[in-house]
Amino acid sequence: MDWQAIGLSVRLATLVCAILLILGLPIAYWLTFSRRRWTFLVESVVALPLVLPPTVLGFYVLMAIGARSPVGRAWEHWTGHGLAFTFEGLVLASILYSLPFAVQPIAAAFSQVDVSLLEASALLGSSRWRTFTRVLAPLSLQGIITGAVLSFAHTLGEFGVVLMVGGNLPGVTRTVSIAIYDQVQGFDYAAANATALLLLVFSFAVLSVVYGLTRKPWSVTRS
Amino acid sequence: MDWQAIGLSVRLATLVCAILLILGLPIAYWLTFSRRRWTFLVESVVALPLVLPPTVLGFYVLMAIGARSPVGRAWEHWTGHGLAFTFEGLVLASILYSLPFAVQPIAAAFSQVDVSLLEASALLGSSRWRTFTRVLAPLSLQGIITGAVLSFAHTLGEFGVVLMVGGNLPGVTRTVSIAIYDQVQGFDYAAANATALLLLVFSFAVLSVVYGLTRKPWSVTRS
Amino acid sequence: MTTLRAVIRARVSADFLLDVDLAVEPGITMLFGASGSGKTTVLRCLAGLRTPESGRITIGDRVLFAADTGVDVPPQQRNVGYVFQQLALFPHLTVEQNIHYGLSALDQDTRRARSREIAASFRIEPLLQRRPDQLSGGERQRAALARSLVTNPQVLLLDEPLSALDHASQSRIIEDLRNWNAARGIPILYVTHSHREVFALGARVIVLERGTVLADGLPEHVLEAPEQESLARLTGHENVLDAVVESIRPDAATMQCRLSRSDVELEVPRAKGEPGSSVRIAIRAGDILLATEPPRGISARNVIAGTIGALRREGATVILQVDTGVPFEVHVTPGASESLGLAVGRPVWLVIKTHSCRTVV
Amino acid sequence: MTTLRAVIRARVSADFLLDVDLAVEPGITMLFGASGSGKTTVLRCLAGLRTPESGRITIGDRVLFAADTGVDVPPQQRNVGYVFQQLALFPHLTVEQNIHYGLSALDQDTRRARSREIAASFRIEPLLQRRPDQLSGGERQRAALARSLVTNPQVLLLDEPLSALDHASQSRIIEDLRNWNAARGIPILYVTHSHREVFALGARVIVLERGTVLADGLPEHVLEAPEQESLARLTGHENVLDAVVESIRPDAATMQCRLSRSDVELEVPRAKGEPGSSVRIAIRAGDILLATEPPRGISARNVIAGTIGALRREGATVILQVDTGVPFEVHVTPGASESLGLAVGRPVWLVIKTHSCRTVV
Amino acid sequence: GQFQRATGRTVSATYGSSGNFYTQIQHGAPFDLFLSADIDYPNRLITERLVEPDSLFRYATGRIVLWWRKGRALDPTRGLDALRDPRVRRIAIANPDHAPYGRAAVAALRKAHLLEQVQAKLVRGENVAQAAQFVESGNADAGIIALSLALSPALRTSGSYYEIPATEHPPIVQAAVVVSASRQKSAAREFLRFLRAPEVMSLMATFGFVRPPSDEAAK
Ligand SMILES: Nc1ncnc2c1ncn2[C@@H]1O[C@H](COP(=O)(O)OP(=O)(O)OP(=O)(O)O)[C@@H](O)[C@H]1O
Ligand SMILES: Nc1ncnc2c1ncn2[C@@H]1O[C@H](COP(=O)(O)OP(=O)(O)OP(=O)(O)O)[C@@H](O)[C@H]1O
Ligand SMILES: [Mg+2]
Ligand SMILES: [Mg+2]
Repeated sequence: MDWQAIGLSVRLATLVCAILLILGLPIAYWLTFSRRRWTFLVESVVALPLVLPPTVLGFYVLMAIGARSPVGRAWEHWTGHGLAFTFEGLVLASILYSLPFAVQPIAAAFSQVDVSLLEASALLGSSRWRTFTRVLAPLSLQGIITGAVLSFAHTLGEFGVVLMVGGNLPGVTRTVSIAIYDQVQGFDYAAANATALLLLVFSFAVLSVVYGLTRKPWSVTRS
Repeated sequence: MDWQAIGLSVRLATLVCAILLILGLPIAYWLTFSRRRWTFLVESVVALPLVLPPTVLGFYVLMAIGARSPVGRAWEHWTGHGLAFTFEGLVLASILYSLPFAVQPIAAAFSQVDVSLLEASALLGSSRWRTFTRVLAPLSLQGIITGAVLSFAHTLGEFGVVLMVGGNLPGVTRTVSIAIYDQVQGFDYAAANATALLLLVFSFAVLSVVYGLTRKPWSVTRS
Repeated sequence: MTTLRAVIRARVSADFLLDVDLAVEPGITMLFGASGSGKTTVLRCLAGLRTPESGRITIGDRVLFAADTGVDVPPQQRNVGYVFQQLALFPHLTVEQNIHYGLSALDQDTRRARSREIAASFRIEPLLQRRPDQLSGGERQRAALARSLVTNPQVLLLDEPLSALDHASQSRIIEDLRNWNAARGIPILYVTHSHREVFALGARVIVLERGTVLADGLPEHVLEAPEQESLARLTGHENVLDAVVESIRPDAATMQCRLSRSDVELEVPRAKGEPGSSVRIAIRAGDILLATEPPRGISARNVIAGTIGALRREGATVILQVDTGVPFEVHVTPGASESLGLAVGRPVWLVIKTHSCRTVV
Repeated sequence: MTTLRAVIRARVSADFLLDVDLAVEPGITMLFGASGSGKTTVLRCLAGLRTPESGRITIGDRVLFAADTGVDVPPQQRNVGYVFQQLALFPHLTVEQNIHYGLSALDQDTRRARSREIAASFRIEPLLQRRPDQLSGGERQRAALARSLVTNPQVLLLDEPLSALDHASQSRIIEDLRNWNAARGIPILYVTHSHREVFALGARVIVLERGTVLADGLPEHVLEAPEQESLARLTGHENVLDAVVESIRPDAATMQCRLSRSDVELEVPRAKGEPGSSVRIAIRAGDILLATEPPRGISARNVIAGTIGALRREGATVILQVDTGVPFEVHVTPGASESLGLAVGRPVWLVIKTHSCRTVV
Repeated sequence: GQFQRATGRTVSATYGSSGNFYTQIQHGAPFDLFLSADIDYPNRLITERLVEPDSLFRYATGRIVLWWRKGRALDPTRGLDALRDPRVRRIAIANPDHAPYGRAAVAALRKAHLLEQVQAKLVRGENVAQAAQFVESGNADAGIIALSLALSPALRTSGSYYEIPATEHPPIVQAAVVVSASRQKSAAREFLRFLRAPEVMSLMATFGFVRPPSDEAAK
């Protein structure tokens, strides 16, 4: 059992999920409440990383962060090492790839919240920020959970992008999905099955807790 | 430009997206309205395919539907040919893999709909089916669109599962994502860029039309 | 006849149990009660939106719910029209589509004709193409009413359907509703907390208090001759006075009472209670006649002298506080007030007919 | 003083333009008007939820909105309390959390003390731990009111805040509201369609019709002496009669009019109009006195003989249709009706004071 | 193209990792001919009776090279020792767990007594093409890749290479075999015969594949 890889994957997925929520919530907010006419174009752009095969997306990311690109050079200048084959690079690529999974369900949930509740909050003196944290977000909880779960699970299972940008370094970028892949490729099916099973059980436990705790408590049907 | 692959991918994504909506809507309905206590466990199971690396998922699917499996043999018995390495097999695998993308945003949207509207519909004599099509679904439109977009885009870009179950047969299972991958692997960057760009432009166009047409029309903020 | 019968027990919360036995006959029955008395809960049980713990609901011979046999007809098959207190108009449909919603079985033309007709009678014709968020509160209420009525239900449940409307619109719609039902004769259960509506609409009234039926009958009987103090207050018997029975006159079916902490005497209709026992007497402020000089030659037995302690105007009513040893509230019309020259400090005489006094418990 | 001043023009739809000029002084001002007259729209503009096309809104010296200088203070900084017609309670918070919501600046103890106090006065203390979907309609209304009042706003906007409450609860809350503001003296704009509430609460009333201010002043002046027929009807002047001016008596400041299609004459206060011109005269049904024999020795100039054509009871009022050549509606108390022995077919005399007649246009 | 001209038949090729094809053939993939980058896979398939044992044909032996982008200051004369240069911080190889070129690369490094020293610098691509991409995109400073890739039009111009002698690593024998489930076995065999033709073999050499030992090729 490759515990190191599992630990790394969980760390990566948790971090990416957290960052995606931090990024995704404001983006979804903007997509939902912006009055600009071209908002829907941005909405489409957000979904685009999805349509590329992960390895190809990874390839483009690799080009973009490589030593030949301005981004790569700037990063190297500041940190002293490249972005590729590092945990940071993996985080960056995963964020890019999973962004739509976070943004879209959250934006959909936001758009279903009754505007008059947001108005009521403002009239009780709440800043936009407080209205967001105390009214909009709790009322969109199911959508936010969906966004978080999809991006967490997707990052756990992500393979193509990680493979391309990570370089399969044990303890640094060798995630559990790559480990299982290697085990399958190396005909070590027993190990692969065991790792996959562990991953499934772990994910199932996490998801069950999340879903079990967040069943919308205020919509208890009356009967 | 590999038009055949593009056509195949679009066909696959459209079909999978359609089937996922047909499957996802009732599953989401059940998840939202079932009064059983263990519903949240099912919700967790639905999300599980996500956490496996696609190629590994593909590997298991191959085991399950390949020539050596009972499913594969039964299918062969009925249709005269195997399920793996066919378009049908691809569709099946893609559905399995993208199911959570369809189900979860839809379920989240359903749970945000005001129960009294569903009650009002029933009291006006509507069957559950009519309440579903005329009230619940329209009011959850943003979530359904999100589910459709995510599953469409994800199927377009899907690579690992397709590679494993499809076997990269031109015209049958060689999707555009695999084509681009091959082009990149073959260092044919010009072709890869061209195909990727075409895919992006096409997806962008489709998504823009979808989002542009479905901006929730009845929540026009009063200004 | 298609009477709606309901015997239901439903536990809403630890401290609220609905336990009622109702018969709603064809025509309009008012369901009257204070806020939180369980009116909406009754309607939800009848409509099938809440399953009672026990009991039985029938319309004529048709069983809608029976706890013992396990029958529980789902809402969509009950053929019950329901206007929600919170309206529940479909936000994604126009007013016209909302009205059409319950008419899916009809063809397009009939549907259109029916909806135009009902929209006209509720004066929402110009709003047919609007969505609910483009309507005012009262307009929404009219749209919701139209949506329910147009389906020709077998029973109609209305939860404060006119509370957001001005009196003129209310009167018009009440008239419409009465005409509408004249041709149909279905049982209509109409929730309200307004006396005005009880008297304007109801052939019968059921009074709820804390989940139980407090009284049931003709509005003039129930609201005019309340048998409980709470009901007396609820029905506008502004004066509820403690008294002691002095003597009983069996021949006239009356008894003589003295109000506590005063020497004011009142003749009231005979009720339970022996001489010496305590009773409470309820009198509507509007049933008390006022005179500015001691009245002579009138049939009323009770004439009480007092002084105007306070005077204020509310709507079409002048409200007087008259001190007679015990404080009385008296209502007169502004016209009467003016012509009698009423003012604070003026001595007045209250004339109270024996049968305006109710003995309550 | 912190008067709320608003001059606003806002186009709501192609056929509805709000165009008002209001001054709301400290104390309670009623905003009165039929359904769809623009009451809610006025409140939304004042609260900053709708931006008017032009105009200016100020509280004392503080400019909230000025189209010319581009000032537009966002709702969260206006310090305006607002009770929505649809309440808008937060569904995911308990009643207590809803009430605390606007008190985030205070410490926990003060917050709790304030919310307990207000909950007690609105009698929702036992409901503090419930969520809004566990409340009845009237309980929700009280919770919403408590949520707004507890924040001590600079201005209070109430959109039909008591429409779901029974009269007893209404009266109590009205009393509470008056006391609450006695200590604060902020401008309160209170939307209603009920006369009752106008008189019970309002020091001043503003009447809206189709987006414009129809009248503005003391309730007794505005609603009692309406200058427009529509307002007369809206304020319960049940009798609006066509007439022709016969003669003018400048010394008494009255004029003599003959009702159209009859020979009934009325003396009314002098108004615009020369002999021979048409006028309309509005009279409240409650201002007409009724006698069962020809009254003698009274000051009233107008005594009209007629016959009772119809008689029905509505709440605390008996409504009579009296035929005098033209039909009159007359309201009397049940007590009076009984003691006079009123019945259909009985000859009666209507006594109408000159100053009960309003000339309207 | 040449085969079509010679026989009038068309070949449709499917590229991918040998390991994946192995798994797919196990599960009934409709391939006719399997050209593996590693003889290990065809041998396993033979044991599993999924391919025609008599058709096994070693068509080439792969060679590996140390490859770097032009402009990197790597000294080509030092051979693998150039990797000792501290400026070389990332070295790309194919994954030695399952990619034959990766195994060869590790073997070569071990033989040069470099493995321990560079272990921390190794980044692994899923296959050798990906390893090449790591270098090509500038994210790795050098890589050990197939000679055939170094000679390919895309990389030939952008990089330089040092050919690692065939003696420094176990041979990467590339073998072809006809799949038993194939419906066109004769055509497949015909294509195998075509591959054996001397002119084809020499053409392969120009692509960086070395002719395998002839005795085994005859098998
Ligand atoms: N889900 C619930 N949980 C606990 N108590 C509830 C719930 N729903 C309603 N109640 C309580 O049940 C009682 C009856 O409620 P109901 O809505 O029937 O009152 P109502 O007569 O319609 O009042 P109103 O005139 O204010 O609408 C109220 O005291 C209310 O607080
Ligand atoms: N979004 C909209 N589009 C078009 N017309 C609208 C819109 N919102 C409101 N109106 C119209 O504006 C008018 C004023 O509405 P408003 O809500 O201010 O009325 P109101 O006086 O509050 O009535 P009510 O007592 O029924 O609540 C109404 O005629 C209404 O139909
Ligand atoms: Mg209710
Ligand atoms: Mg309104």
